[in-house]
Amino acid sequence: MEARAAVAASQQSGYFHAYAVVGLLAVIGVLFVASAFGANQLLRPYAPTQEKLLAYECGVDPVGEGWAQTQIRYYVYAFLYVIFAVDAIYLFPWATVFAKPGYGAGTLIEMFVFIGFLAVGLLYAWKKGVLEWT
Amino acid sequence: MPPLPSGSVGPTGHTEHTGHTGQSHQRGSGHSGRSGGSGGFPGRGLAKGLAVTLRTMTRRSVTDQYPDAQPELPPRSRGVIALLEENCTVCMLCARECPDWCIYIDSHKETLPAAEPNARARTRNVLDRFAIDFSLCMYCGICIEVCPFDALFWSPEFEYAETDILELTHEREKLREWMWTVPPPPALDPAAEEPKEIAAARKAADKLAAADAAAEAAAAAAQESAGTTPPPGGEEPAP
Amino acid sequence: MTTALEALLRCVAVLVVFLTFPLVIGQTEHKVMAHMQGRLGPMYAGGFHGWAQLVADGVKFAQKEDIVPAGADRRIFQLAPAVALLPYLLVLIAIPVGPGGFVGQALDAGLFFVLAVMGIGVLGSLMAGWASANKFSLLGGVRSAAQLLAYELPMLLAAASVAMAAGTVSLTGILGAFHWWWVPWQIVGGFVFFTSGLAELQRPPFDMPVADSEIIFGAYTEYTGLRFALFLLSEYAGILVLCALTAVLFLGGWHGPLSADLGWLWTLLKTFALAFVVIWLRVTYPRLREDQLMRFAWTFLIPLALAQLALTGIVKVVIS
Amino acid sequence: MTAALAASLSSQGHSFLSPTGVEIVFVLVGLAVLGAAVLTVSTSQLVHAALWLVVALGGLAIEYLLLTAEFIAWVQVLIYLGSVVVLVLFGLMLTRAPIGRSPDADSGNRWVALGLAVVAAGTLVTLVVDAFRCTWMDLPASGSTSVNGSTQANGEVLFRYWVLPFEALSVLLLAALVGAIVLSRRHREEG
Repeated sequence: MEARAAVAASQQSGYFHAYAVVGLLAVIGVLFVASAFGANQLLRPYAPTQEKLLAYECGVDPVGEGWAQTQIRYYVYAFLYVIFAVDAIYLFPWATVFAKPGYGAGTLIEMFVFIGFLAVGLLYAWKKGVLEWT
Repeated sequence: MPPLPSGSVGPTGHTEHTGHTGQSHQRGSGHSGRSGGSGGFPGRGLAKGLAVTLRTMTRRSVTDQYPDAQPELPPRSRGVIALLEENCTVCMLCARECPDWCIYIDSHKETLPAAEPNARARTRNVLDRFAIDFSLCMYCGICIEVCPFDALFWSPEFEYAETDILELTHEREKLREWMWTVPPPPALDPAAEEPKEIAAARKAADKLAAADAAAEAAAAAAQESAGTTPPPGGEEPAP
Repeated sequence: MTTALEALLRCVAVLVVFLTFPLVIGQTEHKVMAHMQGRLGPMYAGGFHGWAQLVADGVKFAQKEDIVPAGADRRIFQLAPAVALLPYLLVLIAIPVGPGGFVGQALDAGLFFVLAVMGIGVLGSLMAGWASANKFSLLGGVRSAAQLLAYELPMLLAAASVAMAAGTVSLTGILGAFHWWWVPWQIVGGFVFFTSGLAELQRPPFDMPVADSEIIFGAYTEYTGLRFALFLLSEYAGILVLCALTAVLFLGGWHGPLSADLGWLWTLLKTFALAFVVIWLRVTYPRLREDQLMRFAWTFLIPLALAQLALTGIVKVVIS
Repeated sequence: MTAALAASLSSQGHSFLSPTGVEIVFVLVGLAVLGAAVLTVSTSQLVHAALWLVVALGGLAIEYLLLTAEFIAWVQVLIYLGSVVVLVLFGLMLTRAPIGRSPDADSGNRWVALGLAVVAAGTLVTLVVDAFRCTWMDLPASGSTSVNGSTQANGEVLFRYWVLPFEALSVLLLAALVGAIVLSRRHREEG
């Protein structure tokens, strides 16, 4: 309990203090990376040759341009993910309140209905063969 | 396909896939892999894989600490090829059989004056250059196998790395030097049959000895002249 | 002023942890992987069992020429390693180590913060893959994006399950509400979380994006020197973050037998035990194929995570 | 700095005349977001545009944070940075986004677009300013850990007062899911 009190005391300024520290860490991180690159610039040799600057393709000179056709089915997965992620986000505010007094089983069922709809969507996708690769 | 062996492998012998398990034949009827199988639980193969790596970790590693400790090489290790120049007749068999064409031989013919007045003058091949390019050699050992005169040998020496690839072409002096590192041929098994060469040599030596003995005996008998009986020739081998 | 100074100290401490612990994990990987394969691993650098191997590597990396391919998009190519690395540094600050404020900075939305920021890292791979002007890099970048998309969801769901159990999204709050029986209760969620975390980090057996036998080194093919080293560092920092998070969320973090003062030790122990598992899995399993990877996420992990959610919800309502 | 910031927070009054640290940061980040947004639409390199969008969206997340909308801020990062941007980059890669300028990226009617954008922005700003003209929302008092925009506060409001829209949302998401699948399947049959 003492510890808890100490935490509360140290976090007196609460919210903004917390994120200010996170911001400070971000600044420190950026500084670290920048200074690492700077030091690296002083240490490293610089002797570019034309061959060195070629794209590496297992020792063979690159053919064509640096662009490869990729599977369009990745795109479907991306759609699926965005939709489900939006869904999953709602779980978090729900998770913090559903077991509190005044919510209880009703809220649980609400969420089950919500998830049920999306599970139907997933089943549909499965059935339609979207989740199959070929 | 699951990453681990599965399918129609029979129940017996399945444990062999896990390599040096050392465990006795537990009933390995379940095929590994995510599908599980009869008798196994799903993911049994995955668990087995984990067990193998974990068990290997607790064992002593087999690494030879090479530069610090010399490796114990098995007999007949293929390190480098040595040349016993004296035995070479420049028959070129080795150079011709080499799949990599990495043996270079130069020679010239020399005419020896006839030893006897009636005989023909003989020609002899003299070796000028014998070199093996170890940057090409693939250590197949065919040259050693085909040499009819035992001029090439395996030596277990392997530390002849160079900074220049040209240095890997060993000339005949160097190849001759490797001869000193060739180990003696391994001893035969106690009950083994005598090698043909030794049998033949012994036979020849015995014959010679017998002939000498016979000649001596004959000489002795001739000295002691006719009256006495010749010594019994029982020890003499049958011709 | 003292508050500011303390905050600065905490940040520096986080940075130090960020720069050293991944090295420890990397060296452990060298050694564990070697012994699991019957080898010894590095033995020379530093004298005793090659403990300084990664330090030596770092020195070497810092001295190497930094090559930017002629066809590359220079700025983005150079920025990518920083984008891949910094999210893990930020995440590290919110992970509680011990009770009583032994944490970089406790955040109210800690769990949420951690999940959101970790997802940014993949932008680094994507930027690297696109900016390298190399077919293999681009393939690797696209693969890592696809992998993020597939595995972020089960990770979110599994994390939500813990949030449900604790009734809060603060990481310290979750640990405060922890009971030992959460471990068996949330074990499925823990499995899902850890596995999808592995996939997001592109660790074997989920290392399709860097499959060296197929696409050279994926998005990092063209990188040399320090920038390459930063990508590697981000991978090992990712292992650290993932293992620490899994330990906090599913294994009770600082909770353990013996006195509460040793809480930080428990967190570290659990984290490194999980890091060992990460290495162990790498040594044991071969790489999954891309379609297996997708199928595994969508038809196995997500249903499993949903089942865990249902279980958590029902149990929670029943006991409350 | 943080101490000063915190101190100024606790003695905060409702006035624009004595700007607090938070407000200053808010304005600065806002300018950065604006700059990134302008670059997003004005650059002629497709992937650069997407990356500037990342900066703009990330800046927005910081703005949310400064408004103590913690939950929304991290949703912004998770959904927009984590997935929509990946989606955008995906799209660009699949449509052959080259390195360097793509001259055909300009649609030709940029003035019309600019006009539309100004009108839309004007409408929004007017609306917001008019709606909340004199409404002051207390940012969290010092010492309290619960924030207006925290996850829990969101949950309470959502599941107490807005359950029906929430359920309707699931139907909407399902519709989007089915739509995406149908579209993608037709696409594949054609290709």
